[in-house]
Amino acid sequence: MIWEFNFAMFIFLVICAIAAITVKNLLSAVVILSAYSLIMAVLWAEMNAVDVGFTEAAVGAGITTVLFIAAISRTTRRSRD
Amino acid sequence: MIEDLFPLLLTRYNYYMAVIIMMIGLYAMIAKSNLVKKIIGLNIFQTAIFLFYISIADVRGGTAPILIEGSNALYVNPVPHVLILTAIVVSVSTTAVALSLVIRIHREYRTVEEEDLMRMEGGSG
Amino acid sequence: MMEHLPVLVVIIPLIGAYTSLVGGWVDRRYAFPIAFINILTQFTAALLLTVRVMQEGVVRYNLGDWLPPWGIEYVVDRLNIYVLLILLFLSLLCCAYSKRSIGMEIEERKHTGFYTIFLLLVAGVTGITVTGDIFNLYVFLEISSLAAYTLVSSGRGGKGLVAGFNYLVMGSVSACFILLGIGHLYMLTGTLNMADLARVLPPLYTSTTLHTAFVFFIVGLSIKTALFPLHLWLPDAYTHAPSTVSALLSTVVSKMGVYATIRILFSVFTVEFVVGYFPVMEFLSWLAAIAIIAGSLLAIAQRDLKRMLAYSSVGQMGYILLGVGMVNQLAMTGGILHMLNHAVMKGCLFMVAGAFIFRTGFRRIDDLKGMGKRMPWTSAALVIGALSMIGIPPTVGFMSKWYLALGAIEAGQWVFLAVILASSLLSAVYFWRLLEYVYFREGEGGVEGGTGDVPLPMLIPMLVLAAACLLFGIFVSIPLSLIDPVAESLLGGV
Amino acid sequence: MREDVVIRTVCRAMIPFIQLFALYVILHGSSSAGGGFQGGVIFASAFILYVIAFGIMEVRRRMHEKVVVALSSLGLYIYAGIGILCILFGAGFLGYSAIPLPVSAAETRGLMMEFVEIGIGLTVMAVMTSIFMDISVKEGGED
Repeated sequence: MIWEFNFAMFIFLVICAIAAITVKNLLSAVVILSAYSLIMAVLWAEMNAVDVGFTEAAVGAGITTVLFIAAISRTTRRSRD
Repeated sequence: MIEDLFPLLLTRYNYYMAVIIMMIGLYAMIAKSNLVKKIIGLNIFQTAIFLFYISIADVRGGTAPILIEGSNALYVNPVPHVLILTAIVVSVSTTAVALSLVIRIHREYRTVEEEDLMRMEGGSG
Repeated sequence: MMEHLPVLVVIIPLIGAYTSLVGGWVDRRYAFPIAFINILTQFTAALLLTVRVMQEGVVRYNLGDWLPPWGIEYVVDRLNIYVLLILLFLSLLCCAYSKRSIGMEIEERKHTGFYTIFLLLVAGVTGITVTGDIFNLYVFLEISSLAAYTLVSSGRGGKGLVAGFNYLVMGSVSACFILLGIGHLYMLTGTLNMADLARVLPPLYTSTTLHTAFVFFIVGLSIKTALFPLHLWLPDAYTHAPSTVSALLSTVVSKMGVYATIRILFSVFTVEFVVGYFPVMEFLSWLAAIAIIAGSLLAIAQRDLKRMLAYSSVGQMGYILLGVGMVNQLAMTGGILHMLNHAVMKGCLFMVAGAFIFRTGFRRIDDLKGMGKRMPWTSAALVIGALSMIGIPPTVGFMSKWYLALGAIEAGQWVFLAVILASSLLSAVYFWRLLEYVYFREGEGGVEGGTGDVPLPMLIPMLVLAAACLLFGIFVSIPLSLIDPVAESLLGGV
Repeated sequence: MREDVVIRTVCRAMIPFIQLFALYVILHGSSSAGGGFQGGVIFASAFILYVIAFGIMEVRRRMHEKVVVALSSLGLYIYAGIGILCILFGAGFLGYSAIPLPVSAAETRGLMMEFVEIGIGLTVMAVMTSIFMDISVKEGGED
């Protein structure tokens, strides 16, 4: 495990997490959440949890994002906060 | 002193990161008024917990827990991975249920903001 | 098949859930009988299991070929079987009650899904009671909670949806806390088996990690059981859910939270830890005492019948936790006995409330004038349930309060004794008001809606529960014979 | 977007490979990373891609809702059936090695585990697809 790499990933994670909850456009928030999940998946794969990283990439970055987008397309894209 | 502290911080920093991300998620769940934002916060919170579990399992210099013939490598602990696979299933089901609720709330009230919902329901208690 | 009963009680509703889904797709009318027969089968299996537990003491079962510390183990002792019987009995009655009751409250095309999710909830709560593995407990807790969120929001109208969403957010936060607690325990010990944990933990009792884990568990479980300051999701969820679901939530879902609390406090962290090393019991009993008083006071302030019952549930949860929190045998017996009592009487009362709504559409207490004449049997059930809630002697409510009071005296906690007596008075206030409206106020002029009692499928479960209030009160030795050794074994260390 | 030739063509080329990969993941669950759940999710994502490219009506026509229900139940029945089969042969629930097949105990275990994975994969695929359809479909029309 290369700690510099991990650290950079963590910084990205925190930035993505904060961005996902502050962006006013919900679609952007969801796309950022998807990026967050993907970084998380890479991080886990790098931490020797290949199967979990794999699942997170399929579920967190894949299915969850699709479900979110489907839900947003049927409700509203704007958020007040 | 500082030299002692530094490796300690380095070995532990993913726990601190997990806690920071957890707090971000929890904040979003409590403080945000938009229901979709709440669900996003829930997702962040849950993945942060999974990160915590993976950090428990990780062994310095270990390899992924996949059996390779004839090698006696140092494996990382596979049990937390299995637990997290289960927890991911739970997490995605929760998200799906929550999103379908949001869609039905929007159909009923034409809004997904908690403040508006509170105001609309305020009269009847 | 006898030795496989612990796993069969979980598998039966799981198969049943999908069978009723398929049956419901063939013809919508098949979903209910499949669900009912399924729970009946499961109840029979639980009774057979009871016989075995009474003979052998503890029944253990390993899933797959794995031995306990690694594989998942199912453990059934007297506490499990007691809770399991309560839960299945109430699920059976709620299922019977639902046949007519959901007709008005849930759209017809959703009935199949309703029974599927109902059975998944039953599978979840059964799993919680039989499992001996702490992570497995979390998974089943989440299965049943997810089913509960869906059921709460399954009715018509938007309020149930918002209540369901708030319940989901709170429930998920609590589940996350429990998951964190499990993670800390695993980090410390490397095992997830409850018996194994109880064996490994004692040398670690002073560890900070263990204390952190414990705090996470307490917070998470308090949200699940709706202990007083964390009860905010409960009133809306109980009020706006369909009647069957309200009855199910107040009896089955709340009991599973209490069971998980007792199991984790006393079987994973032992009495020695919760009393000696991390004195949380004192704190818990004070919170429970506040919950009792606050729940009763808030119930008095309500005008909506279901909401009043919901707040009274907050108080009743307080009774159970007070009994558990005083950590002596009498109080513990009282608290565990109160799990049965609360299930029986609250189930009865919520079914009565559902019957009023079914027949007249009235939810407010003021509107229930003259119901005693219009719906005599339903009102009779209401009277028995209300008397039991107040704690009038021949009913079951009296017995648990009696044990709780004795326990408070033994612990020398006079404040708690006063709390128990005061809350009896307070519940007398709000139930008296209800009975006054139902029996002693004349309904005004033209009565809308039908007269006469509700249909038999709704009436029978209600009367069975009302009869159970009386029967368990008179023959209180039956449940006591099952739970007396429980209190003793849970408090084994003291 | 539904008229877009590029998306349709690319999806038509991608979907078989995604499905093949999903099958690979399901069947290799017992010996490497992956398993029924992940494979099921990937399989479901193939369907979701199909919905995005061709619209929900096309998918409805190909895969009726009853089929989804039947598939999810079938997966569960495979899982529970194997569990109960083990009980009938005298072992515990999911005690695979008790099933008398003309191969060694370890191979039996691997084989049965793969059957269970297939069951899980089917259920997950069906449930995910139906959740996606429920969330994305407006009543009476397509989205």
